[in-house]
Amino acid sequence: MLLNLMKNLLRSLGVLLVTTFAGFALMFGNATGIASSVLGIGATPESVQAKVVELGLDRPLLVQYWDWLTSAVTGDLGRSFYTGQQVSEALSQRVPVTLSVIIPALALTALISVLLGVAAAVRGGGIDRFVQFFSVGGTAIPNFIIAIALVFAFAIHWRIFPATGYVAFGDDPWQWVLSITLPMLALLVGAVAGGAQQFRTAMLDTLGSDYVRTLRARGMKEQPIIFQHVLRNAAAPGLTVVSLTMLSLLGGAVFIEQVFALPGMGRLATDAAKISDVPMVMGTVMVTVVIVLVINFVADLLIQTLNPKARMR
Amino acid sequence: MTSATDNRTTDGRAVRFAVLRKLVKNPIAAVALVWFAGVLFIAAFAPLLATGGPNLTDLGAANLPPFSDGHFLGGDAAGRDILDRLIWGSRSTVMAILIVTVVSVAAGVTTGLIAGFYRGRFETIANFLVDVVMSLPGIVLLIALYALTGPNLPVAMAVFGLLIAPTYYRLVRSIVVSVRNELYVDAARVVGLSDLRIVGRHVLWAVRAPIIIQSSFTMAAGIGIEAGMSFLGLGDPTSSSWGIMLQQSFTSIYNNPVAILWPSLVISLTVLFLILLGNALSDVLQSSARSKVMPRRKRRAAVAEAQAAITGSPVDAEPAELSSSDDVLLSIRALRVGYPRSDGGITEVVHGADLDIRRGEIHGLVGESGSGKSQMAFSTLGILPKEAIILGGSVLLDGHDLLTDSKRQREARGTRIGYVPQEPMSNLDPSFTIGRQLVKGLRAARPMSKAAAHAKLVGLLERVGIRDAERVMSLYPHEISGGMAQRVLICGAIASDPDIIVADEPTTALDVTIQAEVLEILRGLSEERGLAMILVTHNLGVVADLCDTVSVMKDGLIVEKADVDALFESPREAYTQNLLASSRSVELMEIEQ
Amino acid sequence: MNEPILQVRDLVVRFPGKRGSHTEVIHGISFDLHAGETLSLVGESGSGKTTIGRAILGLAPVSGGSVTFRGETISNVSRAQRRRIATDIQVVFQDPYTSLNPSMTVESILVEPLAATGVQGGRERVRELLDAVGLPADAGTRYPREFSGGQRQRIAIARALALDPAVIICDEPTSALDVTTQATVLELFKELQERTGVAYLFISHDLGVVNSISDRIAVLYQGNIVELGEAHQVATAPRHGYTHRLQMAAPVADPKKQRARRTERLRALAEVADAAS
Amino acid sequence: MRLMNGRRLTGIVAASATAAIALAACSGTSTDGPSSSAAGSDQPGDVAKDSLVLAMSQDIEGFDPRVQPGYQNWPADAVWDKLVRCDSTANLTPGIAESWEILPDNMGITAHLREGLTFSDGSVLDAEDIKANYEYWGAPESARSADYADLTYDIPDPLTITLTWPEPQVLINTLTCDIPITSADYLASGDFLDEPLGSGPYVIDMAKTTVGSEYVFTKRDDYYDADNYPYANLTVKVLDNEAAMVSALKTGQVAGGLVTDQSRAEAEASGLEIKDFQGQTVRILLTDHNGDVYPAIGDVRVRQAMNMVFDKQAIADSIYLGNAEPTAQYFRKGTDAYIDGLEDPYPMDIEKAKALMAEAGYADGFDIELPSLDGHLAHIMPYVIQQLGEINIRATEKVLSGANAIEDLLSGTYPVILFELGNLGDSTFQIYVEDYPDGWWNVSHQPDEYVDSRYEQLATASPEEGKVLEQEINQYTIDNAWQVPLVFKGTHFAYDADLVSVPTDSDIEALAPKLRDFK
Repeated sequence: MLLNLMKNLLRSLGVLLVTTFAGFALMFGNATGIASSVLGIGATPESVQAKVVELGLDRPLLVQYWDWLTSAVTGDLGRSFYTGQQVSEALSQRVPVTLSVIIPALALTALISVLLGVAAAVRGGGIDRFVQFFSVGGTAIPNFIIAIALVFAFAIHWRIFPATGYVAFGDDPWQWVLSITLPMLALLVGAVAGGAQQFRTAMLDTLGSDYVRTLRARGMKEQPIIFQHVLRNAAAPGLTVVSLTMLSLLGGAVFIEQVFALPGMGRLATDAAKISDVPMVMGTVMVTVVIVLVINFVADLLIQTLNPKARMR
Repeated sequence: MTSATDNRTTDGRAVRFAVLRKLVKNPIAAVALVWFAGVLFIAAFAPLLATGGPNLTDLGAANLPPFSDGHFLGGDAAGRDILDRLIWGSRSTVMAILIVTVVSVAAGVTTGLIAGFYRGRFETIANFLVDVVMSLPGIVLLIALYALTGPNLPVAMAVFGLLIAPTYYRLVRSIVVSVRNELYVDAARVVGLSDLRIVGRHVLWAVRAPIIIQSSFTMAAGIGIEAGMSFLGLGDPTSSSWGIMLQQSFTSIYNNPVAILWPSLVISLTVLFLILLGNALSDVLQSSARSKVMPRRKRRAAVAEAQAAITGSPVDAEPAELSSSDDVLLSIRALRVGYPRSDGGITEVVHGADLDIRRGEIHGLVGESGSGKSQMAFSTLGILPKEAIILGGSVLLDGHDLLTDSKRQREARGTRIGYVPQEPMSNLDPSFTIGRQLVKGLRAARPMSKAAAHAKLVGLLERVGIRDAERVMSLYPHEISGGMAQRVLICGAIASDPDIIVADEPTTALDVTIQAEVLEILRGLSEERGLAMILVTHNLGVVADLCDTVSVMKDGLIVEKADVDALFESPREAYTQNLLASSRSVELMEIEQ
Repeated sequence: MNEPILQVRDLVVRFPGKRGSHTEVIHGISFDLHAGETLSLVGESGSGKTTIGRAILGLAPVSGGSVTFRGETISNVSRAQRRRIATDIQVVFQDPYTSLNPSMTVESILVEPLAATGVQGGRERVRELLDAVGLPADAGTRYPREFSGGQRQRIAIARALALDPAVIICDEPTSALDVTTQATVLELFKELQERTGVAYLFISHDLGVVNSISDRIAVLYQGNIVELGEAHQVATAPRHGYTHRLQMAAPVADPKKQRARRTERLRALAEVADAAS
Repeated sequence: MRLMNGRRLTGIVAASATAAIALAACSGTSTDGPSSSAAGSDQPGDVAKDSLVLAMSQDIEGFDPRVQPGYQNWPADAVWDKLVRCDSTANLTPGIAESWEILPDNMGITAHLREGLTFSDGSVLDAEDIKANYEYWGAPESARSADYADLTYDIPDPLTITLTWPEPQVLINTLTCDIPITSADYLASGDFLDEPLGSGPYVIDMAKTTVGSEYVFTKRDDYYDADNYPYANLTVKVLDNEAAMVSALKTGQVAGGLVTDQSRAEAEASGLEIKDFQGQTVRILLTDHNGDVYPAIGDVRVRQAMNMVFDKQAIADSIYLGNAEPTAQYFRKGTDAYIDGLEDPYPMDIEKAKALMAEAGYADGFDIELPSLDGHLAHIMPYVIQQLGEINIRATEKVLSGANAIEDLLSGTYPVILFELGNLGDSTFQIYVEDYPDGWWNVSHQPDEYVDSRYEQLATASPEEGKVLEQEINQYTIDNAWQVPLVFKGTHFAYDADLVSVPTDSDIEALAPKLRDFK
């Protein structure tokens, strides 16, 4: 199992290297464009050239990537081309915002998906049809449309939640809760829709398995069968769903942060990518990939503890 | 494995029309199909359908409300007709989803095919790359691409296609991996087909249906991402795609709020219908193998109808009295079981069978596949599949009908009636140790302390021939052999001291030497404990070895009942005779010492 | 007897395991198959009987030893050479449900081997084949799922016969069938052999089935042949202890005889146990 | 000493490539001009107030003093003081310097600094700090190095500094004003990118600030002009999404912020006060007077014909929702160049336009590309393209995006540019930017003897002479149809009157209030 973990870690490291290099290569090659855009209107070709050198954009791709990588290892992600802000500083402000929307959303998605999935699979009938209906509808409507509708209803019409902005937990916990509620809801609808459906399938598969029949035949009551045996065996596919949900939440955050003007990672990435702010984009790419890898790793670990067969391998 | 079942139900030229017919029968799918076809039609004939070009402006029409004269859905902030723009926009949208679909299918399916078919190094590398792509923040990449290429919808959609290609890769690879081990692929190899022809003839066919289903979801995602990119201001503002319309109307949301409704609606509806279409397709193409559970109301109606139909039927008319009722432990009377068909009707698989088991009697229930013998066994325990419908009859334990009294039936399970299943491995929960699941099962039936349960089970495991019982208790199911697993299951069935055991082909999955041992154990237990047993089997040798009495089933009916010696010596029914003859023709009747 | 048609010499099969290790499942076995005879390989699960068949067909790796057909080595040869042998060695698999591609009509299933080797005039041949295995002539236009298990196995046999092979490897061809069907399919095998002179390498776990069809029987135990001999002798008067155990364990559909056999089996086991202690 | 009124080249600092609006305003300045420095302490809004929350519709670009947009940049106003400032009509007003003299022949400036000024870190501000900052602007990597690299400095005492250029500077005021001053030591330390340091009215609270989203400041009570900044705390939020801006305003999350034409009515209807600015002229620039890129554009008749195909009143009413005003001139009303009472010489007349095209030999028209940035002209572009089509000019929109967008836009590749471009409080500067060959909006950079000679004369002309020269230039460019002016359009600052009032406006760009305007 330890060997397995090490292999997983190595693999993740490889993924991280390839993804960051891919990101780097994608943005590489527009040195004067970047420099003149940094300088703005009225810059002379001489000052543009000086800026190119100052930003280090005149060096070969591999050298630039190597420099970025070696500094990144020491925690120095460089400074934004445009604002001169430390990338690590920007990330330390932005990542918590995104996470404080995504993590509760993920937790609630998991919880609600399991509840709905179990109810739909076990009870069937009306609740099952509701889950089916909800999952189709929830995945069909783009999350930013849901977000806009939420703003109209809960922020402008009823004024229950703030329409925009983010309050740090440390500043005012209650305001924090209020500020993340609508963004989280907007993300939740789509995620739960997908999650509940998948969990329902996993539950149905497990419910139909031979050993469940045997457990029933042995006189076990339905409840312990479902909550101890079926849930546990449906958990492995469920966890895979959760880690995929995390990915889609991270993607969805880009739109949601736009609507709610949240100072999160998604907006940082969007803004930086639009103007080829290479260090900033690289920072956000790296953090996103790390988050995804960590989630996958944890999900893997959980699957391995839950599933004795996987533990053996 | 799933692909095998899928395969069986999917294709064929004849089926192709059937698919369409089934789709159209499903009202939701029909609407979805019509909508999607409509979008394609509108995209194709946009120049004929629109009253003007996509950018024809009439400043007088700026922000006109819907249903105005000449502007059915009103005008946008630039004075363009919204309906016309929606019509023209369908072209960009259709192009976008086509590109996404074509690119992702081309990339994902080819790599998936190669990786799945040849495995090896290519698969390792492809898997790694798929991991990379799947952990990439796709939207950020698309934005970075925008910085590089500007608003270039085809390129952005092609890249998005590459980003979601892993979905196809994984789907195709897993199917191909299972298909390449299918016997028909082996057969094609032996016959001398080249790899290319094998892939083209056998493998591609197997992945076709899943690809079609997945593609409807891909198209839905394509529309979503086009709208999303446009919403972020990364679309091509010169186009009239629905996403651009949404974004442009969003900027004047306060001035002309209703204008945002139309693109939102067409986007959401198109996505919705594509998803519904995908679901319907997967229902039609993949899940016809699993039958649907009938709604409760329909079930009741079916049962009532079935009961009305049988009044006076000869099978039911005079219940055969086989024995005096006082020593009968369990009796099945006029049992009828059915399954719903896809056309809404019911197929009856057990047509009113009777059976009596006395204390200590081992009763063989013999028949060929599809004779309904397992359905009988499951009925006694109330563990028929969810979709099965009991159309009539009763299962009497000590004179009480278990079918009408579900509480009593639950109580009887485990405590009065034990169950030994056919497939030993799949009947143990893979997540729990042998010990834990045995203890749990025992304590569920008979309340006792964990330690007492443990001690009792260890004793029983030793009784069924497991030497290292304490150690086996701590193992997981995948760590023991099939023979051992079957002993564990027998142990689980008898631990709570039931009066009767229902054994469903308990030795079929075992090797013949193990079978002999298991039969020995069953006989021993029956003798020691006075256990009655219903032994469901197709093997007459097993019956001859173990049973006291036999019932022969054919097509859901019991055709002959007798003591074992009588039956084997002088079978009455032609069917029984045939069965016996066939069986004996391949047995080692004589053994020289 | 004249020269054997198929010779297996010191066959070793290893499957690659994790991290370069190998699991050896066949430990060097040898046997001959003569033209027109039926040689059976009998053994329990894990004995390697199926693997031997697959190794001969080129579906499992031959890690040691050789397989020769009419004196020509056919183990570890190229796909092209393999294709040539396809006309000579064919197979019938255990599971008639998964060995036929459900998407193809019976006719196209039967034409496939002909097309692969470039034989013309498929239609006529298909009718002949269907007739030979006792299926109606109109079966060609239908799909496998429209047939019962026994009929499907007939289709699989027809496919094996399509190229007029000299050897058919029958890998548990009846174990998935009901007992009545099994008997008729076995009859078909015998009848075809009489008519065409094809040799069978018949693989089964059931000593009884094997006894009813074989000329000779080889008993496999954990990757080794423990006994090889004339069928009647191996089945009824085995020399090896394992064959005897196998024989004793098979129940017989006659309560009286079965009671006697059981007693004999328990006695033999007790003897072994005594000897061990 | 007041020399060369309104002659300046102001600090045009980097415009954000992300925000098209910034570009729209980028013929403006980063001027921070208190129009009423005399505004007394007896003003009613003067009572110390607790806090003010404003919303910027676009972010600033970090804390590099060299890269500060002029447009609604309240954070810069809050943190930094300037040596001298330009007011809304481009006169110099006191800042760090209490008084100053312009050197003869506009060669430079001698400034006398206030005594006892400190930066927010407590260090004393002296002439060396001024020098360090101007040098920083002249560094090679600076967008403005051409303007400041050749400066020489003379510091006779710590409170006096003379800046001297090697040649006379026509636009001396704008060159000297509005450079944010940070401490020389801090500039040398390199930390200035992480946290701004200045001698301005507020100090930033980095702990509460989230760069890119929310900037928080607290007032420095020892600031010499503290009375003009009544709020003890200042928060500036970034709301770069229109819907977010409006909902934040409506729900009282912010006291004020800019809204677009599209949302103005909604903001007003929900009880907010609106202060309208009219700092932009929507026009088509036709800089290729010689026809280098498009030969047809080189023909004055074609340019005139292009002027005759637009219904300006309909544009103002329908596209700008009545928040715009048709115009025949691109200069702001009331500026020196603006000709009062000028009738539109090119009223809409498509037949006449067609005749002109035919006369020029372009009856069948020609093809042009109209560049746009990230599609922010989506509302008007379709109409413009359609109307040009009336005289067979086949225009296609070319969307520019990414890092190269601005470079491409100003490269001269696209000499016909439709833009909502700023009109300046100082028309001289606008002449420089749009009509003089060096001006960056004169993207074809083609010399014109008539305009160039008059522009150069402006350097030595009296204010009255200057006005005549500028109006001559205006008339000349109208006659030659160098542009197609469409409408004056505005920005709208919406605010909650209970929380803040905006009695003055001192923005030379006339786009948004300056920090000093909030009372």
